Amino acid sequence: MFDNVWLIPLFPLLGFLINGLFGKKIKNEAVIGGIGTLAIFGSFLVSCGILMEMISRTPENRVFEKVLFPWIHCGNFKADMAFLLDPLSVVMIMVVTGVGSLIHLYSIGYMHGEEGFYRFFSYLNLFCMSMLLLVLGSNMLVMFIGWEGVGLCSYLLIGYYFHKKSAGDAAKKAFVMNRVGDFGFLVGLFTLYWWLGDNANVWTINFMEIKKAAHLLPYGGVVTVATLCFFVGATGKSAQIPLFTWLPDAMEGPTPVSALIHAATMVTAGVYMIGRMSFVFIKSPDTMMVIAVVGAATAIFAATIGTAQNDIKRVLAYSTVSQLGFMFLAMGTGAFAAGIFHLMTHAFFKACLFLGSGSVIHAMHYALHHAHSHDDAQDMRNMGGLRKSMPITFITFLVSTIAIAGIPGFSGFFSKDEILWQAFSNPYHGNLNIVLWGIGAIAACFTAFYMFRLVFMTFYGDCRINAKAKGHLHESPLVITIPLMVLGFLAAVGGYIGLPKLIGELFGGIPNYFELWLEPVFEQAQEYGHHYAASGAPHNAALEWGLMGGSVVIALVGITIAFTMYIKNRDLPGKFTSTFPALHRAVYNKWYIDELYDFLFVNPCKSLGNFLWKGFDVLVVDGIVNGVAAVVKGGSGAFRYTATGYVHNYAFVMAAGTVAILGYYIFR
Amino acid sequence: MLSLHHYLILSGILFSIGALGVLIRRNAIVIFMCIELMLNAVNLTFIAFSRYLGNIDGQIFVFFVMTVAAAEAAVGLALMIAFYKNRGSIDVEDINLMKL
Amino acid sequence: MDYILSLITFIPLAGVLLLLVMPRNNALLRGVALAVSLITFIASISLICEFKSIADYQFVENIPWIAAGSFRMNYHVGIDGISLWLVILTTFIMPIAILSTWTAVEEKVKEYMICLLLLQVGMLGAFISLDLFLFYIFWELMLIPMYFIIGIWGGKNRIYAAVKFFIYTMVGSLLMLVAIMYLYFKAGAGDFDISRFYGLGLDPGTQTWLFLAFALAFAIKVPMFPFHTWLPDAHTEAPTAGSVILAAVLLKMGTYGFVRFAMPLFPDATARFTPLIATLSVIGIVYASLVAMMQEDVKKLVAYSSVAHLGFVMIGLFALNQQGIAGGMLQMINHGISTGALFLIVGFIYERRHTRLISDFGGLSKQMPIFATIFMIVTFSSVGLPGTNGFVGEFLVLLGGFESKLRLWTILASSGVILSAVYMLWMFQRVMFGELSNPKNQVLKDLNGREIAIMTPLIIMIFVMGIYPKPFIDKMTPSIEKLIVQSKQKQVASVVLPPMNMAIQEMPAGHPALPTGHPVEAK
Amino acid sequence: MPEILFFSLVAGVAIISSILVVAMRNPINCALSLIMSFFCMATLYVMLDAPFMAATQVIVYAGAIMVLIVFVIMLLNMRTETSKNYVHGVLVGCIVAVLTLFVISGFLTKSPLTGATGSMTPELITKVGHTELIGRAMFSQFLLPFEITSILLLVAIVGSVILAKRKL
Amino acid sequence: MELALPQMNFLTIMPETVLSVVAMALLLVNVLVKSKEKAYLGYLSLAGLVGALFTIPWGQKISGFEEMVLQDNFSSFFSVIFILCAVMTILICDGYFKKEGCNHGELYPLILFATVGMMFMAKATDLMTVFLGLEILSVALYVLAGFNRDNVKSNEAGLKYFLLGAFSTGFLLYGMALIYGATGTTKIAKIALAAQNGAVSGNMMFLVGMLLMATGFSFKIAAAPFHMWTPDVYEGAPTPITAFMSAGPKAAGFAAFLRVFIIALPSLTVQWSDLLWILAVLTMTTGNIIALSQDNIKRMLAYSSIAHAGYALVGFTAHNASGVSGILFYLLSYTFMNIGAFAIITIIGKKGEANNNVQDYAGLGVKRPVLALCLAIFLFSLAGIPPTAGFIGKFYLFAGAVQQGYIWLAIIGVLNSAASVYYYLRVMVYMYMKTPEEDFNWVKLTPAVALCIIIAVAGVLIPGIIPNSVLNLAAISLP
Repeated sequence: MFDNVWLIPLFPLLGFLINGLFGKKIKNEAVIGGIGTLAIFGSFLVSCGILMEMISRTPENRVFEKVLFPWIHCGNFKADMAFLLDPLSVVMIMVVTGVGSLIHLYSIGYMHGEEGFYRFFSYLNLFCMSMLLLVLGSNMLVMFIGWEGVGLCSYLLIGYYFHKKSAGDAAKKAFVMNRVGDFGFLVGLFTLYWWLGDNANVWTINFMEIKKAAHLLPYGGVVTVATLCFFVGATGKSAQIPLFTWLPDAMEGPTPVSALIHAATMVTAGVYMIGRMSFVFIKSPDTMMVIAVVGAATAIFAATIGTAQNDIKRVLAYSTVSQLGFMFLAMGTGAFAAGIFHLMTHAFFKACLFLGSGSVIHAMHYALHHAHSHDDAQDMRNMGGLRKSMPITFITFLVSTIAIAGIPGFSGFFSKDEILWQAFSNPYHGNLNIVLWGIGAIAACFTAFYMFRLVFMTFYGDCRINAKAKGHLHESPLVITIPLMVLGFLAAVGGYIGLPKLIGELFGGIPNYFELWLEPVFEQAQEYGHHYAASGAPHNAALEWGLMGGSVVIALVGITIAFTMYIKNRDLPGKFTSTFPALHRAVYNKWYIDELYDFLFVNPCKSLGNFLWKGFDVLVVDGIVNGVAAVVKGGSGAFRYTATGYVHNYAFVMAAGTVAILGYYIFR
Repeated sequence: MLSLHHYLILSGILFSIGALGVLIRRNAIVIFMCIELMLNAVNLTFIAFSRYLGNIDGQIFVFFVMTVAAAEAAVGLALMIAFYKNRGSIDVEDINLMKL
Repeated sequence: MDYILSLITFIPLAGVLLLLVMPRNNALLRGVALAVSLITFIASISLICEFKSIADYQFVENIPWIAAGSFRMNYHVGIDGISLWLVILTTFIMPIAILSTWTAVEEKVKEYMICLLLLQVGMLGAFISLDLFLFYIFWELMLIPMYFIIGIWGGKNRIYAAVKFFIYTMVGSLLMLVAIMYLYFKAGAGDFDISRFYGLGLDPGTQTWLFLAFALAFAIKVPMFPFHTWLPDAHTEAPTAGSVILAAVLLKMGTYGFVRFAMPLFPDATARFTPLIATLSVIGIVYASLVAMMQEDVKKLVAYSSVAHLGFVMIGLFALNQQGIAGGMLQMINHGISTGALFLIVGFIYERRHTRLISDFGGLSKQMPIFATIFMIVTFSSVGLPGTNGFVGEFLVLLGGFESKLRLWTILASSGVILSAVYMLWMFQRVMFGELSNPKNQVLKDLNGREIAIMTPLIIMIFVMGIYPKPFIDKMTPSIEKLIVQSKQKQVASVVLPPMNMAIQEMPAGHPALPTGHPVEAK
Repeated sequence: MPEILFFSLVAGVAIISSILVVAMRNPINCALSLIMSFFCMATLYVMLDAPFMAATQVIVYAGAIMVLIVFVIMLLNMRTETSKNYVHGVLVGCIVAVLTLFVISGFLTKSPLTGATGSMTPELITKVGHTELIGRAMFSQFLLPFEITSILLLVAIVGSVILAKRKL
Repeated sequence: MELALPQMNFLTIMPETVLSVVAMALLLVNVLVKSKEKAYLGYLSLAGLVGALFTIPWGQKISGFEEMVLQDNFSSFFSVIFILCAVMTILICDGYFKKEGCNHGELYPLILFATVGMMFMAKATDLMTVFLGLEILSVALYVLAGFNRDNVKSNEAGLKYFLLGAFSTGFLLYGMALIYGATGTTKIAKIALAAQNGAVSGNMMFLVGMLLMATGFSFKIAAAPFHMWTPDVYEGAPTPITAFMSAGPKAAGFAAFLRVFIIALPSLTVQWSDLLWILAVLTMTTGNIIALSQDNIKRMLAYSSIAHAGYALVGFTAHNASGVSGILFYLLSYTFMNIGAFAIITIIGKKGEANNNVQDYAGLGVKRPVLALCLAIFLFSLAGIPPTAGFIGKFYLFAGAVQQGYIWLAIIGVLNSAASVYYYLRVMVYMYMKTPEEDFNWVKLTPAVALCIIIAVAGVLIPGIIPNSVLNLAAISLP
């Protein structure tokens, strides 16, 4: 089965080609959607096969590399088109193909009747292919193809409604910010490649070979430089501070896109990349700290913004940013498995949330459309009380919300709790750990708050929708709800494969299967980590229980606040905003980060460009060129007046010339 | 004793006067006369050299210079006449249809 | 097939003669020109087939040409891995160029086609010349047809652009001519065969001056900052075919000149000027990108992007290692393909709307989906998206640069990766996205068969080179190795090698700083 | 001494008449001054033991050429030159002339006669006669130039005819 | 005392003799045959020229008439240039002079005499012969320049040329006198011999003589600052005569200049190469710079011819084999390209020298593509762009300079070349890139003119592509 790994990206590629080239002619949405969905579903099946085979192998034999064809061979540089199968990539392909299949299915319903239906599916397939390349790549360059490829697809899909200017802007912003990250990725790659080659004569970018040579790398130093660069790449892709602003804007794309790309898969690429190169990252304590801090900061920062948004998808977007922050916090504290675990559970519940919101929007849109109302179908202020008309959506949404809020028993609880616990207890950052944990906990509280705020505003209370549209509200079709249900189910139970040890022991020593599964991948990293590990907090069961309980309490607090503000006492939010108008405005406007970036980078670049063009290029450079020409021509114009036409003047010049020559020779 | 230099200086002076005339006179014929003066100065040089070198070549040269001067005079004056016919003047300030 | 190179080079000339005697039937003239260029292309395919991946010059012809006075000039041609692909690029682009202005040029078709074919002779000749004098002849020969192409069939400001192009290029190349003469006399009696000048062991002072003279000529052609201002003008005014050829091939003359002549001939000077050239290249990249960002005219934008792209090429070449040069060479070809394609695209919309101002467009995607797709692919190729050709070249360039002494420059240059995305996508967005508000744009027709036929080979090449660049790299590798040896021979000899492979110890725990004093040039 | 005195006299007259050529307003006066100057030249030629050249000078220059010039002056009915706006021209001319003078006299006085001296001593001239010497040289050594001169004259004749003849 | 006649080696002056005889015969024929049509005189003179071409001996070095002339390859090469120049001029004369209404038969003999004068200049080995040859040429040119005697511009050209020419003759002669005084001889070989004596070569008189002679020759080749006459005279003279003047006499001037300076004054090489360096720079720069702003195409070509003299002076400054053979090659090519260009100007120009502005060429490329192409070829050759003879010539000239170590001179030269491109391109801009304002229906391409243009194109392109034979010829024709 392993040998057939190339089929995984191939199916979506075929889907992309078929739909892209012939989709316009096919016209039949069922066929197009079918092709798209089957393509990724095929990959899913292959992935399942691979998973099975891998489970059946011993942990030592779970690494497999498949070279498809040589790609760039140049001097000592070698990059093959090759795929790497190991427990980590298998987790990823399962998530990508699994969630991807569901979202494809969902899209058939959601995108029904859209212009360019075929385009959507071909892009979606292309995305899946890129994402699969990213996770399967056996060297950094193949990963980079996927890395940029998902950026491209994200660009294409965000800009799907290209006739909307905001969509185009958002798409461009996403791509450019991703590019900034890619720049970091590339520099990191170069640094690593050059240093290893130059100093250790290991010229490689292959993950496994680097892994083998990782012992040659120093702690800190050049590794810090390289990993920080990689991390810049990760921040771009995974929307971390400072490159996060594109993700909320990316909600301009169709909702399935948000679900697939901007929640479940692409944005987690940064996390995956750090996991993939954990053995390098961990060699730089500084980088690890930076990652942890940035992750925690992003988690809390995005969470605060999320509390004030009214657009249903934007809330989810900030929630995504925030959750990604959690993942980075995990990576930064050395809890690689936990990070990946959260990645997976997050994929389930966030996809479900997005799809649910999509379902809501779809219904709203339909209703508003039929009522000829121009209200915003995504504004939660126009919703409310939807639980009655859309029960399935509501239930799945609620389950996922509970999951993300971290209520015990649901997947999010396990993963988030694991992260918080490890942030607290992992022995890398000394006292900073407690701060990190604190931030994480507060962010979790915020998460619970804004997520329930979302649920309450959307599904509870009075129906605030345009009265005329009310009658048109109804549940989405099956093709939409089936994925919701599956994802909702996964969001609920997905966490049980990674039960915390503590709880596992409670149930008769069920191990943390997930951690066990990934153990061979991160083993080496942990080993390196011990080199500089200080003694963290004591690994104390009571403490862990305490913290676990704490986080549950925190989540409940958040929910309670949301309940108070949006169900019980509806004028509280208004009071709150009028009490702290500045704060609210700042939060509502995302802390003015976009404006700050405009001020710091975009506008200076534009004015610099303008200056360089009109001021420097035209005036100075071309001015010099034209100036020389003008001087010569001017000289010409002036010197031509020496030709006065008078013989005596000519004779004078001759005589003067003669005299000058004579004078020069006689008196020199 | 008269030396070569007497003659050379004299011819130099004459040559300069001729050249000066060319530069400052406006009448083409006068200019031509000044040129003749220059040629004569040269002739004087030639003959002086010829005498002091004891070499006849210089004198022969002068002979040819004279011939040339005559030929030039003929052609030059013909040109002036032609020009005068068309323009009614042989003032060099009027010989400036073509300039710049 | 000993004379295959001459055959390829002079088939277009035969075409010129044929065209000269043909009646003024536009369709026929176009057809013949296209046929000639296609025949040339097909003939050139045989080069790839028979080319052996060795460092030597192949298909060499060496015929005495001028032998008078103290000079010996030979008709000495041949190609190696470096010139092979440029020759192919030239023959490949030519039919496309001819097709591109199939309908746009209605006047003086005969002269137009003659100019195009003559241009091809010049370009091919310059790429295959192994005799400096012959090279110079072809180098200059290219100017004339290009001058006419811009000047006769160009836009409003064409005369200014044409004259600027001509004189600008001329100044540089004439100084190079003086340098060629000097070099010749330095080498002593003999011919102008370049291999005779390699390894001449000139003293560094002489090398400096000669290098400067050569470099000026090539830098103008490349064009490197600050000698670039002729390019936007020339590109903007030239007809589509002119722009395509200019971008695809003529600019490569400059970079090719560096690789073939300036660097191996003057190794010391190359070492000395590497920082300068790298600095200028980096400035060029950033500067041109920023300027491109603000352009209002699509063609000008693409022209400035050329400056940036060629900055990458220069960085790669002066990295002087396998990756850098291979990347530079690939990037030359890539740039030829993708920027050529961009100019074609601009040509398509210009033919339809007779404007190139970005603000006149918007929302074209809706009206012209095929065009949008192609445009998008080309844009991303130009941006250097992995999977397209642009990436491979750019990546290798940066990798090579990073490995060499030019690390800092390379990092700065990498920012061009971001900037290129900014300006290209912004342009793309403004042209293709948004509301289709302009009524004139609402009636635009999508690409027709001919236009699709033009773009198809380019699109194919974009992907082929992006996904499977190995054959391209493999063919040029031995030549590049030889080039590196030639360009470094003096440096290696004069610089005491730092100890190789400093013992790599396991660094102790803690945060050791970056180990100082790496052997930077330990290759 | 008397030689020098005589030379000075003749030279003075020559210079003065030359200056007059330049200075006189009326072309006829200029022409007459020039003839005067030519006569002085002829005198000097005699002093330089070149009587034949002196004769030729008088015949060709003072005779033929000057007659031609005067004839043309009369033909063109030339008026006196008006002296307008010529100050700068005079100035410029003077500067040049002074410089020339300075330069020429400067180097001439400093330069010795370095060429190989020939056999044509005054004694020989007196013995053989200047005319014969010239004649012999002209028809032997300088035969070709002499013949060339004929072409020159032919050209001049044809040229002046073509230019000046009223109707061809 | 016997009259010892000199060795009269007529072989040395064969072509001159033939031409003189033909010219004189033509004068007679012209008088005897009463016909308005004068073209036959042209054909006769062509026959004479071609005949003379065949009497030019090659590969021999014969001194004749008491070392007055020397028949060697150098003179033969130049004779070929002169004859070609005369042939091409005569080919374009008939149409032009008919158009201008001054179709006098004396034209052809005068051209032939001028050619004879030039040939004497090229083979002269005595200052006297140099001077006389130069005077025959000059006198004939004075007349030719003013040949269109009813046209005041032509008169003016003749008169200006005459006055300034005579003025410069004064300097030249003074120089010769001083050289004579310093060395005691006028024979070039003997001057060189005498100059081996340190006293002579250190003599100020000798140096000043050299300088004055240089100014005299500079006038003839139109080197700055002795170039002032050139534009006015070229503009005013009848166009075919301008063509003739721009090529032949310049070559003749160079011939004499080269012979005298290289053979007679090697002891002053340092001094005169310095001088020529300056002259070359001045000449190139002045010519090119001022040409940039000229509208009248004849005037523009006049300035360009000044610049070209500058390029040739670069080779002269180098005075090595490549430089001098470069001069020879260049002058030959220049003859072709310049007369070719003038041939086209001749037929484009309307009566009374109207229509000679660059602007009047607008649209020529459309209306008369072949003519325009030919003109373009000539102009590209003048600009020194391969594959034309102009390029090869320039290459040899500048290479000579480089070889001799005059790098800066070569650099200034090429920069000048680059500047010159502008005004040549300007013509091309009008021809090809501007819309025509009028038809060129008055343009009549007679067979003679066509032949001239064909010769010129061949003379520009063939040596441009396969220059070997001409270069080799030039290489064995050094003085």
